[in-house]
Amino acid sequence: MQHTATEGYHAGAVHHEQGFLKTYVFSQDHKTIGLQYMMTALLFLFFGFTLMLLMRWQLAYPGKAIPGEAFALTPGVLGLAALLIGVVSKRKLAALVGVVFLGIAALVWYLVSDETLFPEGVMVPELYNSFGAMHGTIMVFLGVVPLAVGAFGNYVVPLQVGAPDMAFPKLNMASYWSYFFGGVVMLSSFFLPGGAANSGWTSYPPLANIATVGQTVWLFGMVLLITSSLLGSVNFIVTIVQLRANGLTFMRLPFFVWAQFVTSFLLLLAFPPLEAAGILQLMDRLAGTSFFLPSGLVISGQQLGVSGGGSPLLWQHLFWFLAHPEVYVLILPAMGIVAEVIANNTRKPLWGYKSIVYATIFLGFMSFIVWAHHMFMTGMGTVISTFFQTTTMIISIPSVIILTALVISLYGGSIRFTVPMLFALAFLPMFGIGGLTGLPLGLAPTDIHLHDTYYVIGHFHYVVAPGTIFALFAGLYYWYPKVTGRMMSERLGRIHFWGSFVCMNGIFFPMLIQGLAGVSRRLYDGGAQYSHAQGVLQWNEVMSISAFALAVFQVPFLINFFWSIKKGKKVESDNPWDATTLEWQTPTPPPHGNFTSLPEVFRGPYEYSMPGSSRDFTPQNVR
Amino acid sequence: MEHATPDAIKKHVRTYVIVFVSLMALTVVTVAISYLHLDVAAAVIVAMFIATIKGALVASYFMHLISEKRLIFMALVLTFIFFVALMALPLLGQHDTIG
Amino acid sequence: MQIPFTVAARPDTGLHNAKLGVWLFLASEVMLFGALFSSYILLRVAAPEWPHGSALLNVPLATVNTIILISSSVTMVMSWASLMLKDFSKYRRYMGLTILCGLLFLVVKGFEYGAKFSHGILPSEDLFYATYFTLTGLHGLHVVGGIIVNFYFWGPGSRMWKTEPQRFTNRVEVAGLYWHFVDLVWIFLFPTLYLL
Amino acid sequence: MQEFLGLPLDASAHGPEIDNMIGVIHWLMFALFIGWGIFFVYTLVRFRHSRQAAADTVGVKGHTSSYLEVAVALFEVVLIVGFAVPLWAKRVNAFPDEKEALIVRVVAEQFAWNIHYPGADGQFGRTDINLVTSDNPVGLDRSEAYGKDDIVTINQLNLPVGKPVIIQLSSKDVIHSLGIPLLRVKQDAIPGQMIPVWFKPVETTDEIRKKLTRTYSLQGGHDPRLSTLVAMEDYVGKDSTVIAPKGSILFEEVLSQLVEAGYTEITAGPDTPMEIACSQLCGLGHYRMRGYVFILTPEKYEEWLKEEASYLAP
Ligand code: HEA
Ligand code: HEA
Ligand code: CUA
Ligand SMILES: [Cu+2]
Repeated sequence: MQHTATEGYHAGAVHHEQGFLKTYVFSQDHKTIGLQYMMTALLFLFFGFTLMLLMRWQLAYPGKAIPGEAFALTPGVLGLAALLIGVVSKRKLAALVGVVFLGIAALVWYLVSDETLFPEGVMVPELYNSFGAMHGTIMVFLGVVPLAVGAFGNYVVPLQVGAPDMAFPKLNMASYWSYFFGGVVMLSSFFLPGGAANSGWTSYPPLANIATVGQTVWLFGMVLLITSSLLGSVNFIVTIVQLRANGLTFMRLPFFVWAQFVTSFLLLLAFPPLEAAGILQLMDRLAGTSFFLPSGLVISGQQLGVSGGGSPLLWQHLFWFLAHPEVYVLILPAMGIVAEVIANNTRKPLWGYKSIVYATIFLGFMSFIVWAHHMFMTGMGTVISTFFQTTTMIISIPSVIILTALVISLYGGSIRFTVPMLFALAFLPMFGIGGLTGLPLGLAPTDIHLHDTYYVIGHFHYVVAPGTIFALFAGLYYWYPKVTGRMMSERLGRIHFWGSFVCMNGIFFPMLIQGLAGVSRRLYDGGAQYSHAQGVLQWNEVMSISAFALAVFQVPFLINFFWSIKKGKKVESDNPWDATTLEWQTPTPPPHGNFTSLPEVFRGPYEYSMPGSSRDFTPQNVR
Repeated sequence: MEHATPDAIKKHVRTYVIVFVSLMALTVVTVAISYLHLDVAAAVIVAMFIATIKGALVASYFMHLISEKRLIFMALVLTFIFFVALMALPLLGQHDTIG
Repeated sequence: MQIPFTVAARPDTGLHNAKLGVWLFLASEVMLFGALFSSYILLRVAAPEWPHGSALLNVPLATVNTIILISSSVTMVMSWASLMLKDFSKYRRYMGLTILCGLLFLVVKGFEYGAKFSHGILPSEDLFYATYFTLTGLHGLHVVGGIIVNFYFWGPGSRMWKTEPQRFTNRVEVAGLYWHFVDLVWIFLFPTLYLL
Repeated sequence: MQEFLGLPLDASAHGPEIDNMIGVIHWLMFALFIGWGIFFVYTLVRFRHSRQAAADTVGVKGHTSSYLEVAVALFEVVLIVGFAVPLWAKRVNAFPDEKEALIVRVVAEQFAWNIHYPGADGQFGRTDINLVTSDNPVGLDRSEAYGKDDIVTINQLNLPVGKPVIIQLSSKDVIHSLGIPLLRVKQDAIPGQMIPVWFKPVETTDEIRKKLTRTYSLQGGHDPRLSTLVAMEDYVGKDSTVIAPKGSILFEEVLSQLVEAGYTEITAGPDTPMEIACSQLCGLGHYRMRGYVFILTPEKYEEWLKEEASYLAP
């Protein structure tokens, strides 16, 4: 590139001391916003997990009173500890998290001790459904996406492209607060009469149309979350296209940036149809229209007095038009993180960088035209089902290419088994299981047996939990020293990793077994009544115990996370992992404006162990 | 707009006026045709054809799409493809059902 | 450090940030209205019968509204052209006209809605009215949003003209892109709802 | 070939094809996973830092991986062309002749399956939602000739073995899904639509129950599964009273009596081996929206029909 990208910069605008509100709350600095996203998303992940733990009790021991004290006390004690530590040693973050944990404990206690929700300590089916819907919603829209895109994307992308900030800092702030309020709205629905939304995260009408008021609030919450994502995605695309440092061509972008780039397009173009669907469902619920209600409905013996004529399947089309691309939104940033960590810890370039990039673009494109593989059982004829089966099989190819390239990248490396690397490595086979189990689901005849069974639950949890969540953990451990200037403890990290690895498989592998046996998902009693489920029922307890153990293994992580902020081993340089990408070529932590001098890029993202180089890594900005 | 000499802008303004007049004319035409009560298929085709022309005029001249950068074009083409998929596939699905 | 390319175009893309940003935003808007159009078509195709819009809705009023909105598009683009010609007072006049047209559009729309409501016709009446109210309502909200933005650039926001004229012109161009898009949506809504 | 997957027993004519396909795909999945897995583990061991101090940046050369990817793609083509499309076409196009088949309507509602048989005349009576009451869940017009002899049951789908069945599926309220794992059947029941599904049962319930009969230990606490099972023979107490006659459900008290009587194990089979499991979230009772399918011999089926007909007011 001949022209200079620097002409737009105005050198050294003065950095003012700003007040607390401006610095921590209404900050427009992408790094602060990234951290806000991170903390909020982690807390939501924790909350979504807590909901699932309550459900897992019911699944393993249907009809047995829940030890509510234990469920409320655990986050309570953790929260109190964090609060005390925070107050005593003046750590604002720990204190804040302590307060939120106490809040979660209070909410759990509020729910568990409510006689109408837990008569004699056993949750009622409505509550189970509501927890299930909220677990899905929270995990996807309030946990993983904000963490993967909002947090890592925000913090890392501008650094990796050598930009002083995101292209639109104010929009960035608006995006975070829109997300935050979306989350608050969602949470508030737990206190409504009838509780939170209870029609699944998919909110299929007519069920969702006739559901309690929590569903309306869910829709409003979704509109806020969608707004947040749209603002964010515009910002990311513009940042990546416009603010790349001089010399940083598209084919020199770190793969993580590519992943975020494609992800942003998915969010940008797939979310609006869900927003449209949300508006229509809101109209149905509030204005009495019948977009999704056919004529002649009789609900509990009463004719529903609406004009009718609508189509329940319309919602499904619009929902999955978003929700399928959304699952790639869950996975692409994770793949991006894994690629960064693998290149760094094998000390060699990624194998087949270009094919990975092209595969990702292709994957993004295809993800818009596979959605109806979630709807094979709605009565599809041969033409339409053939179309969607074919596109579904096609879309698995780029995934195979990406995974293959990542696995082959290991070959010939000098592999350092650091904690981030462990998580990144585990991602590969775990995503492999999750992805491969997508194949029988993607073919309509086999989906007959597997649709809406625990096989589906197993399939996607393998991709999102030991897949994406692990990748996110890898990212946390990997970029932690950049943010704090200190390393996280290796020992605690290893406990966290191995414990989580075993437990994750303990939770999700049996789901595949149950699913093959034909056990339906979303069953309040885990299938206890069904005769075909009897042979695999014993797994319920195994899965639940694994889930509880998984929770226990997050404690070393929590300790590690907070302890290391002030007590972790100090990094010796700005680039503790000897990495090549630009985010490591800034001061630690990066100041407002990121770079002390404008970076210029001369080489590709992963020039590790280059022959003729004295060190085993050559940063991108080295001439 | 890069070649934004005053003269070029004045030329633009003339174009705007022409486009404006055409839009008005097309509006009148489309309303007039609707009073002919053509059968549904023909009416849809005519109305959408005129609307597309009008839309193209607005996008090309008022929104300067005609001289816009390639990047924006590509983004819009992508959007258009997905838009068509979103239109066509559910319809096909509704048409191609069991039984 | 300041964000690059807020004013000048980046050489290799030829765009400044806001321009790319607003086009991307419009792309998402295309998908939003596209989804609603798609829903409309799906529902209409499946319906055993569907009323002819002109039989139920006030076509002359809507035609007037179409003309108003198209005119506002012209005044909008003229206001930008005036800025390009460095004629600020002309800009104010054209922008003011644009806002007025927008308001007029809403007033007419209000009469249209009022006539329906006074006959007790609400969105829940049937699918036709449901789509009519939802689509025009959402479009109306977009008009409201556009008016607010335009009003800002007409009034308080126009101070920027004195300090950073190029940046201000860019902003007006970007606001214009949005406004034309709102017009464009109406160009499709009008025949779909009223004439077919 | 697919036994290890633990699929439920299969009692329909088309089932084995689906099972086969599930088997084939899983073998492919295993092959891929194990292939990659071996390579993966090998690289981790071989190229660990302590063994390989400096990276060899060239890494893998050649096109093996591309061939592999092409092979996967080809396999997927085979899956689609060879299995998926023809099988699906058979499911949704190749409906049996309506004259040969038994046609039954199933109307789902929160949380029950209403089964509507056309009766002796083979014609369904008119239904109307205005007639829906708690006694008339499908809103059948009994006053009309076709409707007079129609039979309506709740949650009980009786079918003759060996005859193709077409189910016309619909729903009164929300979306449900008619899932019958043992018949490899699943179809969403969508309000406002009537969607046909077809299959041919090839085994009777009695045969299936026999196949699923196992011996269960009565020691060390009762297996909770036993509450869904029936005794497969008469169990007689010390005083020669029958504690658990053949076919009776093994309730908690019965089990205790058996243990008292000195039994240490019992052979039992599922009471209702073939069930309809609602497979789409439909509200708070979704988990208990269970129906029973009984596959009878043709004679028994006719008998049952006659019996049901005799309950109808003349
Ligand atoms: C991140 C999320 C994610 C990802 C990446 C995927 C990936 C895929 N998914 Fe999944 N899916 C979900 C999340 C995801 N899915 C969710 C959330 C649902 C359920 C929603 C609901 O109903 O609630 C779902 C449901 C779902 C269904 C609907 C099932 C049903 O309801 O009946 C289908 C059907 O086609 C499907 C298919 C696929 C396919 C073919 C892929 C493919 O892209 C996968 C391709 C990948 C591979 C083929 C792996 C290749 C890798 C190797 C071979 C390497 C092995 C490596 C080592 C051993 C080191 N998915
Ligand atoms: C991204 C998505 C995501 C993720 C990550 C998870 C994670 C988990 N899920 Fe979830 N799940 C869904 C999305 C997800 N799920 C969806 C969409 C559904 C369908 C809902 C529906 O039916 O509508 C579902 C349904 C679902 C079911 C089926 C319920 C049913 O059908 O009735 C089950 C059952 O066990 C389950 C279990 C779990 C478990 C045990 C985890 C565990 O892996 C959780 C692990 C969590 C962590 C490891 C969190 C770690 C975080 C911290 C420790 C916080 C630290 C905090 C600070 C530092 C401040 N899930
Ligand atoms: Cu009916 Cu679930
Ligand atoms: Cu999908």
